[in-house]
Amino acid sequence: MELLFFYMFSAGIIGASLLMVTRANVIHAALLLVLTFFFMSGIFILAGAEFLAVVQVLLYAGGIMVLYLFSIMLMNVEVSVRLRQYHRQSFFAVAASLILIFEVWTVLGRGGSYPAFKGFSWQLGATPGNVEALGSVLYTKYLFPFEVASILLLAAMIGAIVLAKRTIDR
Amino acid sequence: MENFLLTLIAFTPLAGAVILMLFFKREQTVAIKVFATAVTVVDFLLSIPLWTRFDTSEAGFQFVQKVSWIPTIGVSYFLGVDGISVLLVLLTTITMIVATVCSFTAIVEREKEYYVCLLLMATGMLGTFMAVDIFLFYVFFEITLVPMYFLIGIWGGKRKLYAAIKFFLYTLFGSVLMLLGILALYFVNLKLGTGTLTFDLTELYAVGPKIPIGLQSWIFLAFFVGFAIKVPMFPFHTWLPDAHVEAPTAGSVILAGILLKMGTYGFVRFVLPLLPQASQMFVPFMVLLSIIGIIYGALVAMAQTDVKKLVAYSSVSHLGFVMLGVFALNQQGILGGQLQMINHGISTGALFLLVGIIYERRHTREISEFGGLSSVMPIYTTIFAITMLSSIGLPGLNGFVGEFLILVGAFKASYVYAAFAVIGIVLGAAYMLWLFQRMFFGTLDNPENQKLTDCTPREILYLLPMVVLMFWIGLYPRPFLSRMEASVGKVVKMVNVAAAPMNTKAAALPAGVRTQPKAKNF
Amino acid sequence: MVSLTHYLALGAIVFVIGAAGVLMRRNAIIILMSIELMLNSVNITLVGFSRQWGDMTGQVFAIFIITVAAAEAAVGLAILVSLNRDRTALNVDEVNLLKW
Amino acid sequence: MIELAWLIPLFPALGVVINGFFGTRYTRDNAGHIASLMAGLSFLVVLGIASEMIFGSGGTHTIHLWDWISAGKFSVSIAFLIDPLSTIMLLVVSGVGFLVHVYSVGYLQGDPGYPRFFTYLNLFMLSMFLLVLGDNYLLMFVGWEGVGLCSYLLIGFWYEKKSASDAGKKAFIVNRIGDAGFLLGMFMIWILTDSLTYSEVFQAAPNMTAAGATAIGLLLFIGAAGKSAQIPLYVWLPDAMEGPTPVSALIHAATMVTAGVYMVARTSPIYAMGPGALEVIAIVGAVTAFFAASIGLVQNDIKRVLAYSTVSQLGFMFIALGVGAYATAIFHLMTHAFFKGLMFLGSGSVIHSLHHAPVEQQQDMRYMGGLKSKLPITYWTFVIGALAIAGIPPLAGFWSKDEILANAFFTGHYFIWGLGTAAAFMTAFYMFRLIFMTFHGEMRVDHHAREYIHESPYSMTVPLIILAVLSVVGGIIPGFPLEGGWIHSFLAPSLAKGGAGGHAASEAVQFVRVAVESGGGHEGPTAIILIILAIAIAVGGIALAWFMYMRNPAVPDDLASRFPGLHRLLLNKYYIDEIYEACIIKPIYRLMNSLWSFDANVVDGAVNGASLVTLVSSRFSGIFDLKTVDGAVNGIASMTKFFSQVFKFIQSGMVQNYLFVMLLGIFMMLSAYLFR
Repeated sequence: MELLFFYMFSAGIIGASLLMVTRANVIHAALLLVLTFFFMSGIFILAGAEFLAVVQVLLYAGGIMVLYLFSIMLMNVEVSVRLRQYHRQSFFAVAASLILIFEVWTVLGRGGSYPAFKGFSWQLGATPGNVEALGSVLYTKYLFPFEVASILLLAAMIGAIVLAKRTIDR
Repeated sequence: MENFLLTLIAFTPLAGAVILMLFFKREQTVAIKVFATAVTVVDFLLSIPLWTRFDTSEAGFQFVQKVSWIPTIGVSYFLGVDGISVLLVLLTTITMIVATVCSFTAIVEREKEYYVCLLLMATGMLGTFMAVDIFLFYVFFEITLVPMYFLIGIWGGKRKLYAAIKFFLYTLFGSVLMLLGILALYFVNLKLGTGTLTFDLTELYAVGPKIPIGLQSWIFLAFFVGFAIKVPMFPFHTWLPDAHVEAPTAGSVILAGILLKMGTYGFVRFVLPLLPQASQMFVPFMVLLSIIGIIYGALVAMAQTDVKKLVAYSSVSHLGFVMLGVFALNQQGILGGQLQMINHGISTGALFLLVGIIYERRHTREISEFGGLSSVMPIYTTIFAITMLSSIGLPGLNGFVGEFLILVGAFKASYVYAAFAVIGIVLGAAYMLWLFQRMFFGTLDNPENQKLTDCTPREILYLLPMVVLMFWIGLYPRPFLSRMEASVGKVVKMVNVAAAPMNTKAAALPAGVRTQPKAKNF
Repeated sequence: MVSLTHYLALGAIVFVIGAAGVLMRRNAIIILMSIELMLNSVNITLVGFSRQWGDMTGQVFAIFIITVAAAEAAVGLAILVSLNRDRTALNVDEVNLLKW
Repeated sequence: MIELAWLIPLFPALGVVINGFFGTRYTRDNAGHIASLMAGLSFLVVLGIASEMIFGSGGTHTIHLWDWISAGKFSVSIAFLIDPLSTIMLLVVSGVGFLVHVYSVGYLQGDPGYPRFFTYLNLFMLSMFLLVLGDNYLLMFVGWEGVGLCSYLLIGFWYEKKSASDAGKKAFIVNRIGDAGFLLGMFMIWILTDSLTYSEVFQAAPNMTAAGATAIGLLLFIGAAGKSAQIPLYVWLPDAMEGPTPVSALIHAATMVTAGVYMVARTSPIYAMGPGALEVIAIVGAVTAFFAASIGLVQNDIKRVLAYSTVSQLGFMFIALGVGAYATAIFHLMTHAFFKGLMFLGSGSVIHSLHHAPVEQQQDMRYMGGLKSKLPITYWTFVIGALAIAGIPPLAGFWSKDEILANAFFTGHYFIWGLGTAAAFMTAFYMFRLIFMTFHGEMRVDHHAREYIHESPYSMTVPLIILAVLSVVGGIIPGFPLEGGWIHSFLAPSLAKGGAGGHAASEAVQFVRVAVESGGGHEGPTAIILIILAIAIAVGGIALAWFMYMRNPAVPDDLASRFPGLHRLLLNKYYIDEIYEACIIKPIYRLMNSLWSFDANVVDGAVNGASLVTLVSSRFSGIFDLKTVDGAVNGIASMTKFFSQVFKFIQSGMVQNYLFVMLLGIFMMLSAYLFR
């Protein structure tokens, strides 16, 4: 049962992302990316990371993609659609990706002795579940990186504003 | 037991040099000179307890100070003085005073750097004689090279650069080979000896005889080259005349008085006790070299036209005697060699001072320039005569006591050695008298010689201690000999140890220590 | 039972697709999106591992990656916007001031 | 009194210190008086000790001062030994020494180096006392070298004269060669007997091997030959005449040269064990006696004649030692000191009186003659000396020299006896030749110098008279009954018992003793013949000299013309000096210079060569470096430039290219991981 869902979601992800990469129209690509994110949150729920799934949807789909769409709006994208979409070296790129896939496949095929599967103690959706565990770990062991991440975001915001600001010459 | 006396003696000159560098301006020449002399005098006063409180019955090291310096490779700051080195330390402090005082008028430019170099020299030399840790010995051995290079290089004569570089490279080449020897010992000690990595001489003494003869002779050769260049022995002596001729007066006094002794001291302190079997094996070779040194040095000295070169070659001859005494490997020989080191320091030091005095007046060292000086400079002539007689070993003066003991030792080793060495005495008398005659007798024809002034009180002041020492050692050498007796006895016992273990594995295996076959690679 | 290999395989495939996207496309925005994709592929593997060992660290890092991705996207787009202002076609090829 | 023996060397030492330090400034002109005073005081102490020794108990006393050197088993101390032998030597040394001091006060009046001379003279007395008093070989060696040094200083006293300083240098070096032998002998002694003190050495002497004893004997004899001017090493004595005459008198006649004889006498117990050495000594002594006497025949310089006569008389002493008659040797040493010292001082006063003549004529007999009337005292004392040395019976020379020849004859050394007698004949001849040429005949002195000739002052003539008296008396009193005189009994305890020449000598001496017991002295039939023969030879010598130089002075010249070769040979001292010069000194110079050039360009050359090699290799490596290494570097540079052109296209500026390369990197790593 779980396997089925897993295969379903992963097929979704792969299909959407393949399409996203190949679409000439930027808006279609953006929407396809949002679709990928939805399938991904599915995978996360399967893996028992509910909080992450929700964050994926909220932040990625909601936040970042909205940002993309806005910026697409600001830039007159139509001009680039007519141009040659693919890069001269795209053939090499595809070839390299295929080789890489094949290589990863053999590595995983070879497998290896993973330690025994432990999985999580709590049930899906139970009250002392994923979120509580995540919260406790996040605010004790990883408190410092958490603060750094917030500062990083602040820096990114300021950076974005400075870059994108139109120079108002008095 | 903590005894800071030796460190105090060794590093007072260094402290003086640093103070000189920092707090004295270049123009205050008089203050510089007074301060430098004060430092050397203080150093000498510090070293007097070495003489008074020295326990003559004790053969081992006294006034020991041991602090671990680099524990990882087993290096310790280990100072100690025994019979062999106590007199050399005293000789160094006295010579330093004399050298400082005698260069007041000789050095006129860059006095500050000069006296700094001089004081650095003092620390280097004192350290070398006091170091019991071989690593520390090597460090001090190298330190002495640098200031002497500057002394010759900056304040020297015409060909000073050539001489300075030649001196530096030659001695450095030797000491590098010596370093090889030290390291070989260091690692052998790891395998055969105490199994711990240490440079401490007292521990290495135990491992010495156990080294197989094959390796021992290689180490001997390494040490031999290092010290033979310093002594200097026959084939390696050509740096000495150049270094002496070009060095300023104080420079050559220290060079002849102390630096040459490091070579012979090295043999007695390191080579003989540490490599007994190899020393026994190499005795004929070493004695041959020293006899050649004696006769060759004397003959070449006769052919010199430059006074300083003549005295330099005479040092080659005298030190040939010392080496003959050392390699007679018996109590009389080594004791004689040891005492002759002190005597040579005094008499040749005095000779160089005298040559310096005449050089300051006439600015030439060509013997043909002088003649009939005795009527113009009577005091100078008498002091020169006494020094000359002491250096050719006239009984009643210090040279004779040392030389006689050496010859007794050499004769006891084998009468052939002594027979040849005695020729050295005759030749010694010949070239010294010839020099004395050409300089002092004869008519006073050269006009410049007429207006020469006799010794000034200052010059007499720094010559007096030397003359007093000459008579004291000559007439009553008891206190000197008794101080050296015990330690030399220990060295003699160590050298005449049984035959070396053969090079085979079985023999090299002292009980219980598992060793691979003696591969040559380490 | 979904084993760890599945997650890893999925992550790898998504990563490669993203990389291919970055390499092939000339349109700067598409490249940025492909980068987002690559970052998400990393999230998948992290979650896979976190699931395997039952240790929350994987997920914590996933979150951090998301924050970084957000920051990166913001700055990336800001650059694009400022670039676009003085040049119309937003092709990566033309943007070669770095060329030696 | 004997305990005060250490005073003897102390006085001269005091003299040296006073004259040495204060000589030039304070005791300028009375330095001579101080020195003589010191010599006199020590002479008094010696007289005290001698009287105690001779009339008192005798025996041997040692006075220990302090330990000198001690190294392991080897230990030597400063100690004095008083025994009959050293007493006799002390008497001779201090007696003659004191007289010479008094004499030289007058002789050196007005010489600029006046105080310096007396410092050296006192230093000489000090070293001589040390030599004689020392109770061990090392202390004797100290005196030995000290005496050598003083002879160097005194011979080269007038150092302006190059010949004087050369002679001094020559004396010291030849002595030094002898000392080298002495040193080796001493080491041998120490090795065999583990001590250097006489008493211990002579106790251990009997168990010495013959070979060992002979070796020691020969080595010590080399030292003695050096000091007492025997054949190989005598060349320095004639040249030593450069020094002032009192020096020649004291050092080169009476004291120093006899040191060798004293040393051999002192080590008689060892020589007794090594007969071979004695044979050598006897032969060398005889040859030296004959050889030196022959040279003396033709010399014209008054002091050179006396010098060669000293060498030949020393030869006689060594004959006595060689044949084992140690006491006789010491006896001859004593008598010789008296009459030779007398003659030297006499010649000194002759030269002193001629100091107005041109310098080279002052000592040359050809420019003298007829001084008999002018210098009466000198003349008569000189004649007594000559008679004594010739060996005319009542005088000293006869007793000691005849005893030597008798001993030589009776111990079977006929050849030596023959040489000795010939030498005695020649001695008589050249002594009286000297007298006739200087004092008799017509005056050949330089004209304007003639009126200045006058008798020397009293301070010079009084010592002459004393010595003349001693020459007369000194022979009879100690040695009246030949071979049995007082001196033999006195010296017997400190000398080995005869024993020379091994078995032969001892029987002969026994035979003589028997002869003595049978009828007093040498009354044995052969002994009487010997005595008569000796007297005849002496008188014959004198007569021949009288005949050749008084009756018809032409004879010596035509003799010289008839044997020109022989005459020239003798005149030039058998060219010995020239031979030494050629075969020893010249090669040393050549060797010296060749070694110096060897050292300069070979050894130093090797070092400079090494620097040359480094120089050349540095230049070569410079070029090498420039061409190849630098070339390589430039090559690399150009290569990189080339490749950079090639790879330039990678820096396309397109971000994808870089990412693509990164992808390749990942791929490489993965494949590496896979196919590890």
